[in-house]
Amino acid sequence: MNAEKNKQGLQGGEKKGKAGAPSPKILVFACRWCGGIGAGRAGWKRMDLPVSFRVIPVECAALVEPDAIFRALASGIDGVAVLGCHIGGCRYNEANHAALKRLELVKVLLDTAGIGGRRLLLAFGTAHEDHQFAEVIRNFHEFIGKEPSLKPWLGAGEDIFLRREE
Amino acid sequence: MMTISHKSMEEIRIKARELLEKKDADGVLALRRGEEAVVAPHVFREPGEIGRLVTEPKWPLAKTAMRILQSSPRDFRLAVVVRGCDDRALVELAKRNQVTEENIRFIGLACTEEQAGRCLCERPYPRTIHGGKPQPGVHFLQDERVSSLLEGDPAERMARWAAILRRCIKCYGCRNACPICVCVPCKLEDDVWVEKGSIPAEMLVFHLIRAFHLSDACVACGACQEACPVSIPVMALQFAMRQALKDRYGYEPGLDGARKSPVLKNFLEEPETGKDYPAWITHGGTGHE
Amino acid sequence: MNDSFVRTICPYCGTGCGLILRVRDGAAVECLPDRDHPVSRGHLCIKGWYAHEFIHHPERLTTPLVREGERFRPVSWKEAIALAAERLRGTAEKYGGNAVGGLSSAKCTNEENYLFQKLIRAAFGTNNVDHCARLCHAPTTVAMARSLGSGAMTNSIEHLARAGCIVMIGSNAAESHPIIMGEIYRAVDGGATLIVVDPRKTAAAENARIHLAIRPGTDIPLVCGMMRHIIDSGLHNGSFIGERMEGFEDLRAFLSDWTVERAARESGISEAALREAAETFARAREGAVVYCMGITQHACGTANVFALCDLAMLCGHVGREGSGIYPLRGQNNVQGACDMGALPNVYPGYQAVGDPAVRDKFRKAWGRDLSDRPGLTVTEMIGAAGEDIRALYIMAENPALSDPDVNHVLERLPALDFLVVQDIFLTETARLAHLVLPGACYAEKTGTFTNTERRFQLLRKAVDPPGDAEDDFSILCRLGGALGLDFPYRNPGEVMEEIAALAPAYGGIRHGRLEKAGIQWPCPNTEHPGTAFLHKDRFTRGKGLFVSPDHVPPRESPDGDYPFWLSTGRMFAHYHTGTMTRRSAFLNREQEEPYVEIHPEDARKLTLEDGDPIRITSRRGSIVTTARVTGRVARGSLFAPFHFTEARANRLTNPVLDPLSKIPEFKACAARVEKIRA
Amino acid sequence: MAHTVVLLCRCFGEIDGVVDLDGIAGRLREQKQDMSVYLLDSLCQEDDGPKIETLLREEKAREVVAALCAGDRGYHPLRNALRKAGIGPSGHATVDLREGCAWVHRSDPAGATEKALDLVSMALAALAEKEPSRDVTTAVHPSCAILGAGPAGLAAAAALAGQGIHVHLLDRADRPGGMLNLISKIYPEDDDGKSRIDPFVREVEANERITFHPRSRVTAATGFAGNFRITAEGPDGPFRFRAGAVIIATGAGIFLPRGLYRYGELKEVITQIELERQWIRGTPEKKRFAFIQCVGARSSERPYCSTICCPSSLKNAMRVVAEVPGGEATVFHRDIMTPGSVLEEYYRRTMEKGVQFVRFREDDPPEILGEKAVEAVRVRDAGSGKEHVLPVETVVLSTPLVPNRDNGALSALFRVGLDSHGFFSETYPLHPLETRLDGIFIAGSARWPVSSEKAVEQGQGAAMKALALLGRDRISALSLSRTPEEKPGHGTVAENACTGCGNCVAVCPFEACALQERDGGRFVSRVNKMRCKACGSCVSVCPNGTMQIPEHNYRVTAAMIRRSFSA
Repeated sequence: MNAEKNKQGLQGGEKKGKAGAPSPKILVFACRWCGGIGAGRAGWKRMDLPVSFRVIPVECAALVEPDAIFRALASGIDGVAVLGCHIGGCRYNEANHAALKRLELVKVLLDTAGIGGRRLLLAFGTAHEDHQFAEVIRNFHEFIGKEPSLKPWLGAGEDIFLRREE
Repeated sequence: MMTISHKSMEEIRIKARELLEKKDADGVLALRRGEEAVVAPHVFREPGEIGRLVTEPKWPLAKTAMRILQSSPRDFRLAVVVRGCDDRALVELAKRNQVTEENIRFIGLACTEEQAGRCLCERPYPRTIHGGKPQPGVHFLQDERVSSLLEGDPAERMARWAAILRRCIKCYGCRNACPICVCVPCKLEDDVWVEKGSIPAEMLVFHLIRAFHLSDACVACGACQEACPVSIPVMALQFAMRQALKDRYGYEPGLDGARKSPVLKNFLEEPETGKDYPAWITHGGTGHE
Repeated sequence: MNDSFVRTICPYCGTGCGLILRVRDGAAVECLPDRDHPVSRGHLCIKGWYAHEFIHHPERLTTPLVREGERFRPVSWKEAIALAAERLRGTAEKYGGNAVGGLSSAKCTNEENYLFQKLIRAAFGTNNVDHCARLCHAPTTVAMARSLGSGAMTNSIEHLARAGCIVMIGSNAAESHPIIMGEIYRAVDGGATLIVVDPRKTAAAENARIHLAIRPGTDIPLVCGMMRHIIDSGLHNGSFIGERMEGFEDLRAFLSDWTVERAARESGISEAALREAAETFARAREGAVVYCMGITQHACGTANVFALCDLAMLCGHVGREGSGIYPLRGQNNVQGACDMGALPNVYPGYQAVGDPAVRDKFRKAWGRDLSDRPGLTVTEMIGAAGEDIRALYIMAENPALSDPDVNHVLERLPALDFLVVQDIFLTETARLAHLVLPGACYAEKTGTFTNTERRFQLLRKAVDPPGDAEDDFSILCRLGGALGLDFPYRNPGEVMEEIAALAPAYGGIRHGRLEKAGIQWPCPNTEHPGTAFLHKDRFTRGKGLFVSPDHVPPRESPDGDYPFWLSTGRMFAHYHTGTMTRRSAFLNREQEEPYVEIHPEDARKLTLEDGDPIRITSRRGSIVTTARVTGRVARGSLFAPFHFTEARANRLTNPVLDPLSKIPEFKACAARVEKIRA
Repeated sequence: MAHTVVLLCRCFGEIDGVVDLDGIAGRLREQKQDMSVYLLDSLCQEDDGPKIETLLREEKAREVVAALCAGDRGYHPLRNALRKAGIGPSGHATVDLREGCAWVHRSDPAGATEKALDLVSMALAALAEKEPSRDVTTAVHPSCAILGAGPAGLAAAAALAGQGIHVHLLDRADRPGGMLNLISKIYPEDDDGKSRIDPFVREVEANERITFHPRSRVTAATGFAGNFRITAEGPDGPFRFRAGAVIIATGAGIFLPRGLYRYGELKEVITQIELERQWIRGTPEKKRFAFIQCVGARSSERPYCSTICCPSSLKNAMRVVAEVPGGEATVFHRDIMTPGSVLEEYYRRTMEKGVQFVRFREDDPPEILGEKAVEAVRVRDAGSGKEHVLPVETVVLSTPLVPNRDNGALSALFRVGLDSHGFFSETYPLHPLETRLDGIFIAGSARWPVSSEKAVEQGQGAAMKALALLGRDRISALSLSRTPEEKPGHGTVAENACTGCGNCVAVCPFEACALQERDGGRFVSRVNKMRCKACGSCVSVCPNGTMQIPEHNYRVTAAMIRRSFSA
């Protein structure tokens, strides 16, 4: 049905969201027992979501290294979401407790640096249902879309930015 | 005339001499005034040398103490003249199994008020004091260069931080001077995290990774920014996180050797003060409401 | 089994930072910043933090080596010294003293440099002694000596922090002199305006309020345009010019051709920017001009320096604490090597070899007849190798990597009858030698270095040289003795006393006085505290002189075959020919492979990805390296660090010389880029 | 260099109806030479498995990226094919292009296609960095520790002993039977508790493979699946033994409703268990009984239904009517819970026998009347809203089973989780009798209040689960599984780089990490791969990346990040 429409996807050029504004880049670390399942269910419900997010499945939110979040932001990602299980519901005993504490602290650092802790979204136990997942993604997409660019932080000379584009 | 710092120096010398005479320490790590009033670190071995021992300027010795202890026989007992920050740093190093407190004799030196002001130090004195009088701490926001980076509109903050960090010449001084940074290899040297061969250092990763790795360890000694040739107040990245740990868990690095970082513990072992875990999560939110 | 902490001086750039080496069991195991040091005040750059790593490197030379065919044979010192003496003396007897030449070293101490030039001059009656200053700041010594009377940095590094406006031109201090850059940032924090003039978008340029990205080799048009605008808008310092300057009218006349429009057009920047820069500098209460190789390494290098002196003096920005002219010297002791007379035209203390009175003084002191004819320069000696020059004594220099058009160097050096190289590693140059003498590195000897702000600083021995290696002081004494000279020194301190006796400017320098913070020359007597800044009330030469800088565009510029500007320089993690830094594990990890910076658009045209292998070719030769695609360089420009022996940027550079200072044009030549298909 | 195969599933048009798979295939082929890209209609049909397997063998594939639906779990044909073709977790990566892309981006095909390409490139990049974890194996000690000799424990013991496994059976009491020892008769068959457990008790006494440790409790437990080392405290001091597996069947506690319905104030207000005691002594002399349900259960502090109280009330009410001369019984309830055909039929019978049922509202509970002794119960009928006062002599309170007081200690000992009420919680619903730590199983009221009948079922179930482990003579860390899938690797330390800071030890939720002293007082962390569950906690607190899960090492993450928006 979309045979020719979907061809445009590979023409490259300036990436535009449906609004026409450059679409935000969102990276989602999804615990496979929670956010991962939510994503699947959202799919089953054929919910319509913005294309701006990419999911990296992880065994547990505990595997999400803060350094990876910084790396993502430094690589031109505008927002990072970490989807984990609700406290008490972790498949790995209390693994997600420490993870939550850690990531909360990352928010503090991002705030300090003026990057904004809200660029890091933590959904612990609130994205394992289809509508929850969709809501989280839609809201975050909208929110990040309004956030200012991180260029000042990345702009250690165009070069570095260009070089990062591989 | 006898200035405060001079008086406390004498008190320190007495303690140091005593340790060496009583053979309670095999060496004393402190500053020595050499010929022509030149000051440098030194390991005093003889009570006779102690006359050369001085306490100014502030010169963080915790890391040097660690290096010396690590390359010495197990039974080597090193006495160290510690200010509050050195003291806390050694406690954190012990927590990380880099030193054992049994091998260390702490000679506590309380900083002068001016020094505390220069360092924006909230706790300018060690656990036990042999020299000087404990002075009240200083709040870090009293320095407008720091507060301008920590307060006000985020967008401006971002710009200010970026502008100042763009100076970074990637000397690794902040890391090398930090008493807690001991990793070999270090993530900052790995181009998976931080790309190599150009300055300024890839700011966002270099500085945030460094800052975060110290989030629950930073003893606010300021060695990092004192070592910065281009006067970036890097320690300002730490304050908010230190504050958060204090507010949430009543935790402050370097005070209690027996207490591990709350960030390594779960909410049952190390609950947030007042509540189990952040309010938003109990009513099932995303921290974004 | 005890840790000792030895205060000494960083062996890299001319800033002269304070290091503390932690020594354990006879090995330097750690570098710490010296918090009590007048210059660096507890700061170090990446190179300083790791300056201990190469000291105990397994490739250090541990014994004298004699060439036998393609291979080297270890020999005893006795044998080595005897051989050196015999061959050098033999050459002198056969072809005359002027057939012998010596390259002294900006890496060695003042005492060693003094002994070296004394050895060459006294033993062979020739002035063929020079060193790599020729390749960095020869124009500075010439030009500043002419217009101010002294060829050195006018002020102290710390004074930079008090400037109200700093013009940084042809210097990438952020990478080459990081600690000085720190001082500049302190000035900026204090409200100063930083103006950076550089064809590249260097780290410093990014942090400048005004960045003038001029075309390569158009410094004179820019500066002339600025001066013209300053005069036109009456911002020049009339009283200062009246009282302390001469030659103003000639300058004004000269500038009549240099309209702002023309200047802007030629240098390729906007008139507005040029005007703003000029006004900001002229209006500043205190103004400083900081420059480096980007100014000097041109065929018009001397004229470039004249232009800058004119600019500073035009605004009266000389002779006060916050104001001044800051040539940043590249090598830890390049200032000292010049001061000690390791130059073909002057004795220690810049006393001309042509001056009979001076010559007589040295003849008496050294007890040998001395030549009145200025000797050959580095480039000339190498050019004449195998012809006028038959034997060459190179102390701790690596022309096979550092000199322009090294292909040419690599042809010439083997043509020598005898080449003796004294170094700590088997450098590219040492490989060509007949005799290699193992020297000592900075941590293994005592002596003095003089940093870029004229500060004599004490170097302290921390560890012993490896194997049979000896500190260069002892080697020189041995060789001097073998050549029949009277070198009775028991320690470098005694040499310093002799220097003090012969060179008035250093009359007050004694090792004993240098412990705390060193002393900045001029220091005529032992009571004198030293001089923090020069030309206070009068210029060394009396009145300051405006010299009109004639613009000579680079001899070679891009064309159809070689469409790119190529410029060479340093990168922050490495130093000069990499002899030390590339043997430091940490520094080498930071930048392991050679690269050449190219602009994204040019890269796109050549379908180059970052990291692609490429070949750079100039009329002199070609190298294989990798592309670093970056917006730091302008379109149509390339930048190549010259630290990498596997891709010697100086195979490409143009050896044309500046007529006055004989410095080669490193900073501008034409080249082309080809992608190498894997 | 490993040959890479990319399998793109059209899912019969579900995916390539939105995503331009052919375009993507084209782009991929340009990108990498040594790579074959296949477009298939499906990967999940019966015959797909063998098809893929042969394809992979022919291609001599070492690395496989499969882009398909989100359902590629467990026994999916693709997984089998990969296993058969000998491609482990480090050799393949799957991408969810259907639920994760096509189905949620149908309105933006261009964007979806771009995203799909990114996702596949991410998987390829990840694959290039993945490394295999080194597997370790351990001998299985053919014995099992069973904590609690109630119906569940006894059933498990008997089942395992019957299979030749040696069993250590521990109980706090001095005789087996657990709570059944307190109960006179058991619903619905009305045979007494003893007869229900006697066969098991006899088995325990008779079978020499079962060692019963009376009045004993576990004080320490180390080791891992196949080889736990357990220390217990018995009447004659501490004792140690090894066990290949552990079954926790410690049952539940009884809730004493102090202060509720004047319990403890009037001696005629009693609990079910006290009534059971009366029955055991003989027939109660009182005639008029009231049973009140959900006492302290289904409340704010105890939200759950204890499930056994309704049936036992029915049973006792029935006995009152049947066995006490002139006995009357009324059951005051909020709802009667009698799930299943048997219990429902039982409920019916009690009504036929004349037991009265009155429903009250939670916010308007019955009230016990009487000064010195129970005289009557006042209650408002939830249906009619009318208030009744019924004269009674004895009030029996049905209280819920509550978690054992020492559950917390026990869960800490074994590092197995408790649920929000404090009962032992299972891994996840499809694995009801397994805990989060391999080799430790749960049965009976320790994990949830159940009837003795269910307890026995679960005991036997847990025994079979344990047997699956104990039946093998060696097990490997990677094949130990908590899901149908293999474990995705485990923590691995680069020892030369480890600073010994101990962060991993402090954070590991399974006590899998431990510091080991090296020469010169240096410490390095070691991971017990049998205990490690690859959650990654240690990885993210390791300051210098020394600790890694090779299949998910930081290079993998970084590579995926860099590729995430590369199309």
